[in-house]
Amino acid sequence: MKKETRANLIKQGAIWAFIVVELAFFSIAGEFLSVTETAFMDFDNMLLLLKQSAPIGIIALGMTIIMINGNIDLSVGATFALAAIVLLDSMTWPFMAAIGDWAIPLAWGFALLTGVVLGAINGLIVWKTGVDAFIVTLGSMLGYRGLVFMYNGEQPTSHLNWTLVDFAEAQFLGLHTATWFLLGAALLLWLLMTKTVHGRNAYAIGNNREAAVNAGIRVGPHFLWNFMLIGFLAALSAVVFYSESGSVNPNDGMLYELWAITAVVLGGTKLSGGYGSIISTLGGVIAIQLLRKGLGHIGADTETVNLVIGLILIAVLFLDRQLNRKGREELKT
Amino acid sequence: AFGEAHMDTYTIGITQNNVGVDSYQTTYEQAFIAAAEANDNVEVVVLDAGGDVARQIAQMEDLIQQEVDAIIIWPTNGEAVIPAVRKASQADIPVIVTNSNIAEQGFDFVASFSGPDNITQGSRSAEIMCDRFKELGIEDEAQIVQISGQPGYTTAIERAKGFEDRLPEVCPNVTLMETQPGDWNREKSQQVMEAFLVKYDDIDGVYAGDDNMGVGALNAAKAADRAEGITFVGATNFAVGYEAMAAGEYWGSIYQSPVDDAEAALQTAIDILNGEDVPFLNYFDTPKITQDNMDEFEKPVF
Amino acid sequence: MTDQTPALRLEGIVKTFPGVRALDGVSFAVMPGEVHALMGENGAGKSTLMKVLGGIHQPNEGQIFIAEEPTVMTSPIEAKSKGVVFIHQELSLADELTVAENIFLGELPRKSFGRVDWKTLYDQTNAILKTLNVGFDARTRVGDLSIANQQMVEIARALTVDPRAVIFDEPTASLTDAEKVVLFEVIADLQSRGVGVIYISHRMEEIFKITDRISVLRDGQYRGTLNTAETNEEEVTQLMIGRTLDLSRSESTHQMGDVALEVRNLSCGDLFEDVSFTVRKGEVVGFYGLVGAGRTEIAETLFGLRDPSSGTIMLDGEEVRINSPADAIKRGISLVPEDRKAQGLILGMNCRDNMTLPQVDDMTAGPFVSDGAEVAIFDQYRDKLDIRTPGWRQLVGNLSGGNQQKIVIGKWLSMHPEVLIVDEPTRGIDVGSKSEIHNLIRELAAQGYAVIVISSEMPEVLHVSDRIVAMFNGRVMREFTAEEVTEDSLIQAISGLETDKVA
Amino acid sequence: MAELTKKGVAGFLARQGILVAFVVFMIVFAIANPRFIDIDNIFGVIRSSAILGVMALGVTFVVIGGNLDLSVGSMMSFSTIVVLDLHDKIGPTLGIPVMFAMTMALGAFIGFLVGYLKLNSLIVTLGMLSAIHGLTLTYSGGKNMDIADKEGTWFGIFGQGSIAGVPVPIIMFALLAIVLSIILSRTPFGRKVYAVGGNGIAATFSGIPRARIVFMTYLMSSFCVATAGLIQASRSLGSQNTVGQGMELEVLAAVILGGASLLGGAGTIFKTVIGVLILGFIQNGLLLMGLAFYAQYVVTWIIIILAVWLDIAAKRGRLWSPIA
Ligand SMILES: Nc1ncnc2c1ncn2[C@@H]1O[C@H](COP(=O)(O)OP(=O)(O)OP(=O)(O)O)[C@@H](O)[C@H]1O
Ligand SMILES: Nc1ncnc2c1ncn2[C@@H]1O[C@H](COP(=O)(O)OP(=O)(O)OP(=O)(O)O)[C@@H](O)[C@H]1O
Ligand SMILES: [Mg+2]
Ligand SMILES: [Mg+2]
Repeated sequence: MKKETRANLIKQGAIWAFIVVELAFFSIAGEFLSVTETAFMDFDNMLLLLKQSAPIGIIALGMTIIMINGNIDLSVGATFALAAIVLLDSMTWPFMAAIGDWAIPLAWGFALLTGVVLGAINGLIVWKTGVDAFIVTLGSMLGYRGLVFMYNGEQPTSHLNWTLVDFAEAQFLGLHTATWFLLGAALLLWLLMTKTVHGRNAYAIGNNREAAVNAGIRVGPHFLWNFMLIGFLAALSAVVFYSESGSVNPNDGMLYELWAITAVVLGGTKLSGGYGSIISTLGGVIAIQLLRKGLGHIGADTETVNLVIGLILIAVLFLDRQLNRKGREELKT
Repeated sequence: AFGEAHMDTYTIGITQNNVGVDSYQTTYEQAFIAAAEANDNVEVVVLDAGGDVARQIAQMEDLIQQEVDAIIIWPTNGEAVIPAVRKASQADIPVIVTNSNIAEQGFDFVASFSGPDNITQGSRSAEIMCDRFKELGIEDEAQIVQISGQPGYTTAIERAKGFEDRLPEVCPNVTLMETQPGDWNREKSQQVMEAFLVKYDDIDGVYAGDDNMGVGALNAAKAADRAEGITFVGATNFAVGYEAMAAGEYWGSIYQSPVDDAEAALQTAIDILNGEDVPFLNYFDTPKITQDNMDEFEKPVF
Repeated sequence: MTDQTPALRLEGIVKTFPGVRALDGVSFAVMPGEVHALMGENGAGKSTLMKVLGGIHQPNEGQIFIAEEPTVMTSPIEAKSKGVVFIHQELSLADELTVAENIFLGELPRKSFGRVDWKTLYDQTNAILKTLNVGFDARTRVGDLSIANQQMVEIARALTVDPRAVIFDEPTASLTDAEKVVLFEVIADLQSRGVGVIYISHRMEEIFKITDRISVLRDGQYRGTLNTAETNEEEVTQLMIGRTLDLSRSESTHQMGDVALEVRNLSCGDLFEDVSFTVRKGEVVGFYGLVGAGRTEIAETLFGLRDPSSGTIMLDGEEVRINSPADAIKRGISLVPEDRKAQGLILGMNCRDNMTLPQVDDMTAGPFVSDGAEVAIFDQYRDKLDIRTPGWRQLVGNLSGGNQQKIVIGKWLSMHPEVLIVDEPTRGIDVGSKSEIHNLIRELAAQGYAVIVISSEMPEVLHVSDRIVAMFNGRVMREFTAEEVTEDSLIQAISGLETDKVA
Repeated sequence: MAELTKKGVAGFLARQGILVAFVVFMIVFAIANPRFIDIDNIFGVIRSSAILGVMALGVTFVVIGGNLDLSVGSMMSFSTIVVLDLHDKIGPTLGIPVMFAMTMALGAFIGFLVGYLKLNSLIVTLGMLSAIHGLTLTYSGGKNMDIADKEGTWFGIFGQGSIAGVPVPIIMFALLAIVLSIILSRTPFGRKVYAVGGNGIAATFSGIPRARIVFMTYLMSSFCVATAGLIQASRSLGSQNTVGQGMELEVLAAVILGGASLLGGAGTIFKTVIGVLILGFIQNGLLLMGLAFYAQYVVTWIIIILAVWLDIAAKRGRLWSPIA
């Protein structure tokens, strides 16, 4: 038992160790390479880091659950954009404009509902047709993006509401609004995955779907709930982010799915399902954001950023594998 | 010596839209860095948002946090960055918008805009097209198609708008049959044009949102042996466009230099930091270029 | 017993798969408190019948009655809710979850807000595990258990509810004797509570030990039911395969040749230590031991799948290093692995391709794979091993468990190895085929092959081996010749009681 | 499985659901706009699909081997830029093989990581997507790459030439498809790819060098990418750095539309070709109908789901999924 716990710690600790390495590297390199005076490890900068991790982070949390299920969702970027459009556009509807600031929570509600509905569509298709989630969501990645464009042509959808912006920019106990949402969502989902029947079933299904079916778990509805959840979270991410920025381009959120998946895998969740953790995903998200921020801090140019981010991803994967090796006598398959 | 030198050195941060996406932006970046290096009094932090508005806002926050002296922003979305720009202005950091402007609501927080006028560019392209049709005597029957830039981008939208608004004013009888996006991509544009050629037997003109796409369309037409009868007009004269013009295959474009663009932005920032008076809308000129007057222009370097 | 209402009854069940009529009008009833054996050759349709009963397959025709109520089982959930518990032939567990979560899979105890009631869960599980007398606890990760222990987890599932009927589909295939005893206690307990038990197994001695009646299937058809007390092995075998078997061992008449394989002081981490033995050409060496004794690991090391930490391996008197299975194959070693599903077969590939996989490089005409050569091999071993399949195009995943095992054996026999290692070769194989495989192993030895048989079945080891290596905890405890071995001394050796280790 | 044993029309439909779907789309589009089946248009579509198609052929190997390749898009940009650059520097005769070598070196690197080091292919190729893009930008300095003397080079034949009226890209696509199809279905190597993708552990236990096979699939994929880059470069004799960007998902969509299983072990070259053609003709057909591009997105979505759904429904013999 002791040995296993330690092994587990190492398994899940890789990403945190990597974060520490990143912090150390950028702090030191920053001293020499950065043209600005402020230190990288500045407290405010770390707070910003959390805040900036929120948009992809909230989505990645949902992606963790989907991937623990053994599915994947490639449509979250488009869901994010569509929810944002609903959020911003709904505030301009006449009846909404009439109710003043009450429009804000209502608009949030509409946006979140949009996310849930889009997620439900994916979930229903996966459930009822039995088509693999990868294909279903690859399709809806296109389809939802099409809806985004249909909504407002090629124009951005904008509604700048300063009350909303002030709320989104506010800091409570030092943490930004977005950070609160990120951490809150992480906490709730962590509870969901570790403490509830639904969460445990999610692991069981991803681990051995046939066993779960044989044991009488209703896999179809379970998938549906989780797709609705990730739809909700993609919309929540949009709500948090666009409350602050007030305008959405129809291209927004493109590639978010890939970044979210990357964060989840960096956090150690198995792509094949059945294994993973919400907290480690949070680590994955922070590690990526830290990398971006740090590279900017030391003045790396675009091509270097691309090159380095790509190679680092691979390096982390490699490290993680080395840490998890069982030793020389391991079966060589 | 370090400390002293620092006293008169400005640190200027820039966050660009999407550097990897085309050579205009890359050249802009290089020109910007070169201009900064030539000037002993500035240090620059160059960031690229990769087309992602969230990343750009994060970069704005980072620059504010790093306490740079001025921020230049090439907005990924002219409205979404307004709150971030406000934050900068609240932190007393002057913000200069470059290349494409932010929305009016944000003007209060911006020191100056420096860049081309995309709407005017669109109108000018319409004029080039119309003038050519008049020369050819087909201004009353000409049919054209449009290949626009990446959907959703301000530059794409503004150019299309400028073109579509101006064309009926100068050539009311020319019909714009269809518009499809070419995503600033030569290959995509070539595919779109191939489909247009199958679909329409008679195409007299093609307006492309930039020369990359224009040349893509030209390639498609050449492959179908129909390039002869078509007037190609683009924008942002790239080297490929210039060459095609020299070869007599491509009619006209808008001359816009990323080097001018970058240098103007940096200069505007420096002027503002030096407390000089700068106009709020600091457009640099982007003239028409056609086969007729191309000798007056140097071949673009990008 | 006959005047009671049956716990459940099946009538005229027909189930067809494309190209296969797996069940052809099977009728059959189980009384409350009865242990009812279901027997038949590999592919006879036993598992399919149970899957119909368990709601996994829908029958094409026929009717299920529960307590004489006509019932439609549309899903496993429904079967469970009607009191039918199904312990599957193939393990059906989630590796990453704990023992407790697996046992209560699909019905975790709940608290408010859908939370898992961990305390109840672990308490109940530990109570169940106690009755099973196993050496792991409720919080152990299932993936960390041996296959035998995983099987015990499956069995524990039968004890979570108050079932009307429990189906055991070959539960003992990977259990040791000690665990079997526990299982039989569990079954006796169920029986005394009036539960109807359906018990599928190919092991006659078990059948005669614990069951009340025996129903036999053959080629998807019902062949009749016998009272266990009134019948004998011959009669059952006759019903199953249409002939009787000669189970006596053909005495080795052949001469043993030189030493083919010699292992000296081989160790691999803490998996096994200081293992030495030899195998001669024409000799069958049996490896017997408790699960976890490290026999499989030795086989894997010989097959190039593990790097030994020290010691030497010699083939034909020459020291060799075996780095990979490809290496091993080149040197004439074959391994029939322990876990056919994970290690032996590519379930989505057809029968022929699976069988010829290790030698596909040699099955060529020019640069291309030659269909003819492959089919010839497949046909040869299909006949030799009596593999039941509609044709070589059938996907291996659709074969019955026993026939899958035969494909694996055929795959390695067709390689004509010099050293053949078989790890649990007859797991899940019917009596007829089992004796065929035993004969085959003897026959191969007679032809001069050196054979290592790893088995957890004492009768099997005793039956086929010329020499037996007894292992305990990663060490060789003792070697026996066929003449000197007795059951008692073997049991002593493998439980670590005997200390006079052979040098 | 059902499709293996069923005979006659029903069996054929079950086996070739994708092909049937393809024919149906073609008929619908042809009715909507007769120009759709104009021979020039058909050639045009196949020619522009050829680039996507050639890449999809390689990725089919990777996917059947149980892995993913998301790096093909940015790798294609790399090959295109490199061959254009080398064309002017060392001439096409030398430049083409050098470009192939460079691209395949990248493929070998990925193959090494995924095959020998057993790193997760999704993340490795996602990382390489970004890294190769950086490499391309560094190589080109971010500039467009154009051949200086477009009139005086023979380099255009790969993309623009035609033999006996058939465009060269189509010929290259077809040839490659035939050769790769034979390799996959008829050679021991092909068999091993299926085995490794179907069950890697069992393949190892059968003496198949799993790492080497995976490595080879990536090498083949990069060979196909280099070929696609060659066609691309030759087609326009100049290119942007972003030329292949985003194609990885389209390629994957084509491969999957063709019925290759993401879990590995299943799929054929023929079906991938159908998948490629379906995507190409959908795009073209909708364009000819004059639908806005975003309507095309939505229609493509529906068609992808329908096609895959009907395909698997035919295989399992029932429309709705049996999962509870
Ligand atoms: N899903 C399936 N598709 C096609 N054929 C199948 C399927 N499942 C079972 N079969 C076939 O049905 C027949 C009966 O198989 P079943 O698994 O019931 O045999 P069994 O009696 O349990 O054998 P064993 O003792 O080997 O476990 C076999 O011929 C098998 O190939
Ligand atoms: N109770 C247990 N808890 C945890 N791991 C176990 C336990 N029993 C066995 N194992 C390990 O599980 C793995 C597979 O077990 P398996 O039953 O195949 O044993 P084995 O070593 O192959 O023994 P043999 O082949 O001699 O029966 C082995 O590595 C073994 O050490
Ligand atoms: Mg069975
Ligand atoms: Mg074993």
